[in-house]
Amino acid sequence: MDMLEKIQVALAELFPETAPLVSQEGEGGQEVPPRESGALVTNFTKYGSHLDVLCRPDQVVSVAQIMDREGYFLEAISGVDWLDKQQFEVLYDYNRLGGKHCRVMVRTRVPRNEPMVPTISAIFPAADWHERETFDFYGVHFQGHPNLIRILLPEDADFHPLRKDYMP
Amino acid sequence: METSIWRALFYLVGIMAFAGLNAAYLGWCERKGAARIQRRIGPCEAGYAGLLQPLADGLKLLSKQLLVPQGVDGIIFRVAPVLAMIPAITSMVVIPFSDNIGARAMELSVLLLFALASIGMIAILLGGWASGNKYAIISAARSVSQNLAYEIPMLITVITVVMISGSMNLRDIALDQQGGFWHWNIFRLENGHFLTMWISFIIFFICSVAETNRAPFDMAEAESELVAGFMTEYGSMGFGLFMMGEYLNIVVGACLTATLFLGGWDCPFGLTPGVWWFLIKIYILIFTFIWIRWTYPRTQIYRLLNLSWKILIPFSLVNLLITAALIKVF
Amino acid sequence: MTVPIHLRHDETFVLNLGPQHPATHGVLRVKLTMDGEYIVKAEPVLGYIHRMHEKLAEGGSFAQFMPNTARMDYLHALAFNHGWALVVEKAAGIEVPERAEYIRVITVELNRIASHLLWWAAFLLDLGGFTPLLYAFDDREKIIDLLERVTGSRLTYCYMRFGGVYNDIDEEFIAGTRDFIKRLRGRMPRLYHDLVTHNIILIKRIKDIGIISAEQCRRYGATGPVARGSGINYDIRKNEPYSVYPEFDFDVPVFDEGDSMARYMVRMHEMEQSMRIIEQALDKLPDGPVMGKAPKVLKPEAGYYYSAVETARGSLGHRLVCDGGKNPYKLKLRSPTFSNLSLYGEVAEGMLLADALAFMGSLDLVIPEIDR
Amino acid sequence: MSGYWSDIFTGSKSLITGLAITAREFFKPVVTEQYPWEVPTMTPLFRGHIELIGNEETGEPNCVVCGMCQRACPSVCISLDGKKNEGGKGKVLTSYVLDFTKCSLCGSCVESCNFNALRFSKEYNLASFDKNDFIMDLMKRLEDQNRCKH
Repeated sequence: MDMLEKIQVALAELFPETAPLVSQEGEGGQEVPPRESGALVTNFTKYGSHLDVLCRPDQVVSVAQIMDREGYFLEAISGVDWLDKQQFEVLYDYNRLGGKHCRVMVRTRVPRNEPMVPTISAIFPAADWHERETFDFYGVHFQGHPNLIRILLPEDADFHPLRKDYMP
Repeated sequence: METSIWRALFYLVGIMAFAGLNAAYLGWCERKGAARIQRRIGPCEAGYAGLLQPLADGLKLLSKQLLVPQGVDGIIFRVAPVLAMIPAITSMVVIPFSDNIGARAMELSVLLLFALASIGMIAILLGGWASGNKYAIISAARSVSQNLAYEIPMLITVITVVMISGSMNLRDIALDQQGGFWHWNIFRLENGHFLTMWISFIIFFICSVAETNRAPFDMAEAESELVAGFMTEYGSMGFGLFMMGEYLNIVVGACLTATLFLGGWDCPFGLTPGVWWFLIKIYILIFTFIWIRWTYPRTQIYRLLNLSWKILIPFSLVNLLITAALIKVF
Repeated sequence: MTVPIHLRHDETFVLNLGPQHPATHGVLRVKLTMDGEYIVKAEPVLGYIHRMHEKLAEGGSFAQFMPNTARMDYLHALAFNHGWALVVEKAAGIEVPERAEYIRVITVELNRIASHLLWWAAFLLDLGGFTPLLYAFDDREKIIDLLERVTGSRLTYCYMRFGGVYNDIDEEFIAGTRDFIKRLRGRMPRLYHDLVTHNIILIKRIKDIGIISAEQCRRYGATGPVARGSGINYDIRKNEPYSVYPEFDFDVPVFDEGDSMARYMVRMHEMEQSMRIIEQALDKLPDGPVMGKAPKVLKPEAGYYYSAVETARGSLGHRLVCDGGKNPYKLKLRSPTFSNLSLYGEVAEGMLLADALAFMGSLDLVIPEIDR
Repeated sequence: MSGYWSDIFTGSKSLITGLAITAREFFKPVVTEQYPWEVPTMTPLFRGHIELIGNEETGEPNCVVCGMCQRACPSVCISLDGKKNEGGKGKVLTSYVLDFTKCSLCGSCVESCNFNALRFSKEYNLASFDKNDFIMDLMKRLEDQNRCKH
């Protein structure tokens, strides 16, 4: 699994404080202890991704740059509404296009009342539409996005349907 | 040739009937032919084998309102379909169906046919322009460039034929080819014309497919690109007239091909020449039109112009030169 | 009656391609800024058939979402079934009996051939060839009859279950599938390749049209035949094998040109590879149950799950977030054509209208899957 | 220049091949089914809308009004009602209404039924001008079927 090590080394420059990377193996797949940021190796056969990176919103662009440098592509961006923690989580799924596969999930959490994440559409044009979709469904603002308008919902919709407190 | 009012009336009614029947029933033939090629049955409910289908379609089109959308140029919009139909019917006047059937045998009948064909093109241009629809305008522009590009090789091949026959009168050209298929322009043994004339025939046939806006050259009404091209805004009989005009153009194209290259009403073996041979020839050609349409995908506009400018025009010019040389040498 | 004529060289106009247009095969709208017949800017506008499947998933149990999966990509519905079954089985730790895995592969691959046949038909229709459509439908009808036999429906299948499949296949299905493969192999060279692939009009029409570079594929996240037509050897069935795909011997067709012809050839070859997979699966088909033990009410542990399958159009990902409840907490569908279409604007720039439509056809768009 | 000539020759050849293929297809028999005149038979697993299964002897519905189908349905199209069985135990069905306008034919209801009370019908001619035709009273349907049997 050299692909995994390579990306871990590349990401280490962003997360120096969590230098010894913890492995989740043997923990029985339980929810990991709360952490601020850092990369975590996950069991691929169980969770479907090799690396789980939790970062601060301002690190999203740096992570994307590293991913771009390492030749990854962006599969999808999705949002999760953690209503009990009053947080939105934005998930970025990266993967290798061809060759040995290595799936990296990058997560970042933003407060629910002020959801602001910098855009990565300048690095991955694929993010353009996915960010628009996340904005559409959750109302997460991607700062610096060139064209942050609704994509799937009608232009005049005034709601964000995937928020947990949205009732049609 | 003696002219009388009865003769004029006879031909007027005859040509109208021939044109009308063809316009209606070629639609049926097209649908049946396409269905057979695609291993379907095609129209089968209206009358025996769907033979009343054209009647039903015609009634439906007639009973619909002629809708003139807002913002169109009303007069031109209404005139264009008529303009598409008239030249096609008028062209029939000079076509010699047989030795003694033919309304008018003019000296310059070939020229007249080409002049009328240009009016048909103008109808498309006007229809597209007057519609005020973007798709229609794109289609009209395409149609004009296509027709211009294909009239050149077509005319050059016709000049080749005219040189051989020494006349621009269709009747004279047909008379010149009587007496068996070795006299026809396409296989003409005399002076060794068969060496080049079959190429001219193919060029002419391709051009007539392109001139009539038929697939694979149906750039003007490319339904997957331009919705319905210049006909997008037309409904009811306006659409019907365009369709009939299209089919009549096919008939005229087939008649012209049969007369110029296939000996007109001549029998291949020099026996019993007559109008039936002419009809057999044109319907074989028309079937080929249908057959081609349901076999190939559509070309692209610049491929089509490439084909004309890079292949058809050089070939027809070379053919012209060789024919001239052959006539001079022998 | 005067029509004003503006004599400006930079004059462009906006052409709305769709949402009702014969070439978009659904309700896609592309806002084209045109200069004559040349496209200055192409901007796809989505959402005309958006149904918010992700919210529907949150509203019901895991099993209740299964019928919805087939409504997204109605052409390769079984792959969407499969993807959803896989991610939930992964999350809930459900074992699938081997026979069920084989049946899944057989039906998914049959469905893949049907999808490619329909793409071929629709692509030729975009290019103005109507007859091939009927020939492809003739073959596709045979597949649909076979699938109807085992799944009970003809288009929007709901066949997979967590822990197996809904129904066992019978001898008649196996014999029918073998017959079908024989028949398609017999028809392929003549009705598909001689009539269409080698046709000079088609070659001139789609060769060197809509060239996508490998780098563009990566930046836009294009997968499936689009990526494989650009020289990227990426097929989830090979790269991160799921189900019983590792047990079969098949190739991943890759073409380097990146044009519409390359994508066309990838799909034509994929049909042959799918037939190979089906043949091997039928030969090796084990006996046993088709439904494993699965609890009636699923309660997967909290966590983030991801699973990908290869559909006819590319990599379909399910990002499932569970909070330990009976319903999915969050489901994100990473649909392949959503990403594949996003590069349309960049590539279509400067193309002629007819070429842009040929290029759009070669992307194999299924609009309900883009809009979800 | 060589490309020019080879395009002309291979191109013409491919065009003629195409014509030959469609000409051959022209003379082959049709493959389509003429629908209203030829009626297809449905396969045993075909999923039409659901219907109730009656008891072999009495013709009464097998349903015990457990409500599993109602709960399994993703689109809430089943509404059923029952009353206490007088003289026996359990419940008897009094009404079973399927709102077919919402149904997606997934079959969750049939699968969830543990009492062999539901099955798919083989009906596929389901077109109507009236939306109310698709609010189906399955009890009435079962009674009609019973009447036909006798």
